[in-house]
Amino acid sequence: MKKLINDPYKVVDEMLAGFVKAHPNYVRMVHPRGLVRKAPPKKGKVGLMIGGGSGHKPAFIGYIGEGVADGVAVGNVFASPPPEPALEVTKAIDTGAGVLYSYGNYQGDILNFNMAAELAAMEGIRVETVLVTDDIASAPKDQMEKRRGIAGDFFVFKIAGAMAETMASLDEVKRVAEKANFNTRTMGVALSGCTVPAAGKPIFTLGENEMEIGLGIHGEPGVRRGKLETADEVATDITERIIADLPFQSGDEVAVLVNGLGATPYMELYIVYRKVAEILADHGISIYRSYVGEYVTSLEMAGCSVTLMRLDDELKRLLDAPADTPFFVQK
Amino acid sequence: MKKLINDPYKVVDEMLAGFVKAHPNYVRMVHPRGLVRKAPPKKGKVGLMIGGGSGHKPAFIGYIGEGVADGVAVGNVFASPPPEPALEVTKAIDTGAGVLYSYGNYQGDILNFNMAAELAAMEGIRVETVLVTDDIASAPKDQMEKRRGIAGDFFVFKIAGAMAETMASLDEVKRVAEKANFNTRTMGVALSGCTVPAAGKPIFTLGENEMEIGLGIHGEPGVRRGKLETADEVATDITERIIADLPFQSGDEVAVLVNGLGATPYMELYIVYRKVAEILADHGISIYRSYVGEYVTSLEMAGCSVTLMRLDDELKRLLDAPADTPFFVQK
Amino acid sequence: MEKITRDALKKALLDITDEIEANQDYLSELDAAMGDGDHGVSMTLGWRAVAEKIKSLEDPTIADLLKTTGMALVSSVGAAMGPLYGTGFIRAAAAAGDAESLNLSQLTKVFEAFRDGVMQRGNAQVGDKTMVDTIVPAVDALKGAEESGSDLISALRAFVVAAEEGMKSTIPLQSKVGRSSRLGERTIGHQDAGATSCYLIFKTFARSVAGGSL
Amino acid sequence: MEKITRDALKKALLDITDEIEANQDYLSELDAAMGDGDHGVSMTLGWRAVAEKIKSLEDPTIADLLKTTGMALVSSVGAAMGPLYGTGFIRAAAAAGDAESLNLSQLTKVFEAFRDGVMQRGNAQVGDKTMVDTIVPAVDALKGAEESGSDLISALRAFVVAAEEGMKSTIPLQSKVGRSSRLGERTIGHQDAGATSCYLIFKTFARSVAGGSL
Ligand SMILES: Nc1ncnc2c1ncn2[C@@H]1O[C@H](COP(=O)(O)OP(=O)(O)O)[C@@H](O)[C@H]1O
Ligand SMILES: Nc1ncnc2c1ncn2[C@@H]1O[C@H](COP(=O)(O)OP(=O)(O)O)[C@@H](O)[C@H]1O
Ligand SMILES: [Mg+2]
Ligand SMILES: [Mg+2]
Ligand SMILES: [Mg+2]
Ligand SMILES: [Mg+2]
Repeated sequence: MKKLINDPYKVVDEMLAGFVKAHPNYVRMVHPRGLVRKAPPKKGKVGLMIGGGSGHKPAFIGYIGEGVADGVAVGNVFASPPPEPALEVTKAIDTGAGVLYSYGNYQGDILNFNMAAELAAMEGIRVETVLVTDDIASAPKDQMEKRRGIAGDFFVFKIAGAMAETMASLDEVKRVAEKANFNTRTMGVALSGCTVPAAGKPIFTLGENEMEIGLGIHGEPGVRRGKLETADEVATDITERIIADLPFQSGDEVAVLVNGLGATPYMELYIVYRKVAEILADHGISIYRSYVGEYVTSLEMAGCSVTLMRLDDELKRLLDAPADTPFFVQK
Repeated sequence: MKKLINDPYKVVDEMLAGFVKAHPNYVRMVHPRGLVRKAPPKKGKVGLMIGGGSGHKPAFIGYIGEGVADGVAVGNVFASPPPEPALEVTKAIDTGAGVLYSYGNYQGDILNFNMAAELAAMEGIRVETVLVTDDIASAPKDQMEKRRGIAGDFFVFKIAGAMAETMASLDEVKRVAEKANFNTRTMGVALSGCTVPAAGKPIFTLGENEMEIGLGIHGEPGVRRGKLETADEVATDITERIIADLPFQSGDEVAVLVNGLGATPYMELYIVYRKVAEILADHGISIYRSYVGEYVTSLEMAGCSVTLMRLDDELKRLLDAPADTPFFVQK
Repeated sequence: MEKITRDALKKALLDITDEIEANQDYLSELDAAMGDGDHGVSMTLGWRAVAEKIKSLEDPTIADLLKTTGMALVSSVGAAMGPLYGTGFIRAAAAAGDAESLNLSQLTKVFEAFRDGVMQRGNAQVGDKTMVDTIVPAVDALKGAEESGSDLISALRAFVVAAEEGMKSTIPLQSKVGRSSRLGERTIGHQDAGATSCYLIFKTFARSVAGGSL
Repeated sequence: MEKITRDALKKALLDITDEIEANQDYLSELDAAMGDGDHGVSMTLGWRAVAEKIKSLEDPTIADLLKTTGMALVSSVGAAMGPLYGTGFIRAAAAAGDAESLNLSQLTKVFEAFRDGVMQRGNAQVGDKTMVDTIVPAVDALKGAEESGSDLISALRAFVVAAEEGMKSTIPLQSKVGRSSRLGERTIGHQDAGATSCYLIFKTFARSVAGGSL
């Protein structure tokens, strides 16, 4: 394991210390594992708390700021945070309008965030939850509630954060987050594994000519292993599956996210994007807005995912809304 | 070699096709290897052309837009572009006020961009050049003109671009770019090599406990190979060398850039940043603004560099100026 | 030996910490085969917190020890393990009440409460390929031994044997809950990480309280 | 054989393309040892462009062939190689003037112009560990052969021998210019990539124009 770290058990704390020092205008700490926006919340604004394990940078702390999240509860690498930081963040960002929790659909996160929500309720704070379930590879469509949240996190958080900024009610913020999630579908491939620092060994290793298909963002293996394909083959395979899943149809307008998992050069992401755009054009689906880069990563894993979100006028408006966070600024 | 590509000889063209499709509001093509801002240049504004080989995303095409570059000439992977695309970009971004070329100090780039500048002069366009020479590992201080340009590119381009936006003259834009370059120092380490797609083999490979120290951004080996150190040791070593080089002094204000080379997780970059900030504090040097992330990469190389730019009031103002490019947005 | 004293419990909890730490890599490797490879890390972090908290307690009761363990796990681990094991120990503490020590019947109640806590929190059933596959047969064995009037040592012996069988029973199963459930058939043939950590906890507890006699 | 015809030159340029392509990996490996590992890629791309352009010329003169080669290299390769080799060939074209074929004396002038073009463009001297270390002794040998009245074939033979020696002379040198110069002493012991590609070009040129007789 080659990493620029000190004590593998301290990576998260040292990262947070660096992060808070690097972005003092964006964030402040309310718990050793809980960050919120620097500016105190506007009275009456719904708070958006996101979070989960570490190792997904820029998710989740990179998205704290105007137009996206109000606070983040931070776990160990690939491990949900405990209830306590989530509770402290909830208290810090609630202004009386309630707090929306949004995070990927993982057992550990659900168990811990639900405990936090119960504790928050005991303090009189209303909490609602929207789980992100965009990964079409992780369960069949008739079991959507079992699907994992992966890169689609970004779209759901962006939409929910933009809605909260309009001073909409908690029910309204929850409604658009659910709408965004319902319309968002992702699938990914990995070309290499990654290593949890304290574990010290790669979670899986792949042969020179292999790839994992349908993987999550915790370095876990995918749903199947296949032979390494060209960028066009990979893009075609996953984009066609995504289109068929919702299904997206001719005339639909979509947002596209080609997300790098950590070690894949942007050059490759654009080569994939090029093919995705071609396929969408063939289907008569038009691209409203595109994002290419690293939005939700899995440490130093190589690979990428493709995400489509079907848009209506409301989602377009919310997607276009400005944002100003350490890792995502949109004018 | 595991890459998400199709034909290794077509990676740059396919990447550009994807890039232009993904960011239609930012860029347009004026040559198969030349991109300029979408919006036509303001009459009388100095044009800023940057460029060099591919494989450094977000550099260089990711920086086309308001507040940074007007155009980019794009080479093959790690190879300077030929004169022709540079000439076409120059013609497209000149409004009569002249064009500043700024790029890293590499033989190939100099040869090709100088040919383009001569051709531009024959068409009556005034071109000035500022080479970026921030890599302190690449030559001793008394041979500064031999130093390579690496992550410091970002600061120099940002400053020059912001100045051009104020409608300053070519001489003035050149002056601040030179000032930025003079005050910018960088050093990096690599934990793994990278592979030029058409070459198909890593440029170098490292043992489990080795790192390359003082490396460039073309996957070339560093100035020496050493044993893998902790993040704190690496940060201390390179930051102290950088401080001693200018030298930066107590009371100085600096901008900090901790730049990932491609495969290093952001988590590690923040762990390094944390130590850099500590060392600067020990020296009485204060941090005015920080950037942590991938700004100038070397394909899928693992490792990072630290850059400091000493600031005065003019540089602070220019650094703070807004920017809106596909990869770098600042409000 | 007929009762488990506070001191014995305290020692057992510290022994568990050592056992988990010694098996950290093994647990992470099991998790890597079908999860995210961090189970050993999560467990180590959690039990280090347990040991630290427990050492700082002054004259703790049985319930104090169990509750402190549960709280330490809930508040330091996160992941799936924090709430699952944490809830188990917190419920176990409640079941212990103000007992000064635990005889076989009390111990059985404590473990039943532990089991119910884990199962209510996680909603997993026997056969889902989780720690529940270790817990349920082990607690059943304890209960069976108690009902058939066996002594504490024999009961603990049956408990450990059943826990081990339960752990191994996860190998041929396909995961139904948690992170690994998304891997479907790829999970068949791998022993579950949580079932294994739970076996290590149960085994170490039994051996520690039984002294040399197990 | 006393003269090099247009057809022989055209064939030689196409043979060089094949030779470069065949040695692509070797050239990239040499470059990887102290540069960025792309020299084989740049040269292959450049010479593929040369071959394509040259094949499309109708009835080209010697100068057309050389100039087309130079322009193709300048406009397709980029890197250091495009301007260096490109300028060399463009100057060579100018020196060829309207010659219908090249005798030894004309060939020498053409190669001197090539050498001067490369050296003026790149400012490297013998001993800097570049292609110049191949070019200068090779052209000197050609000139020497011409002055001593040898025939074209013997002159080409001396030319190739000197080019090979020049190429090998780069091994013990420390790089002074270009990308590799930043590696300082680490460059000692490695044969320079550009010196090698230049040797391959010269050797293939000589063998091709000489037919079986070299
Ligand atoms: N619902 C559940 N009930 C009981 N145990 C569970 C449940 N879900 C997961 N587990 C256990 O959790 C273990 C994984 O724990 P760990 O790796 O620490 O958490 P994470 O999955 O968050 O990385 C699995 O091996 C399984 O035994
Ligand atoms: N100034 C120069 N004059 C002549 N040849 C040079 C000069 N600088 C570099 N070279 C040659 O260029 C070669 C490297 O070429 P290449 O790898 O294609 O370009 P780059 O360095 O841009 O990657 C070196 O091996 C050397 O022979
Ligand atoms: Mg985990
Ligand atoms: Mg190169
Ligand atoms: Mg796990
Ligand atoms: Mg090279």
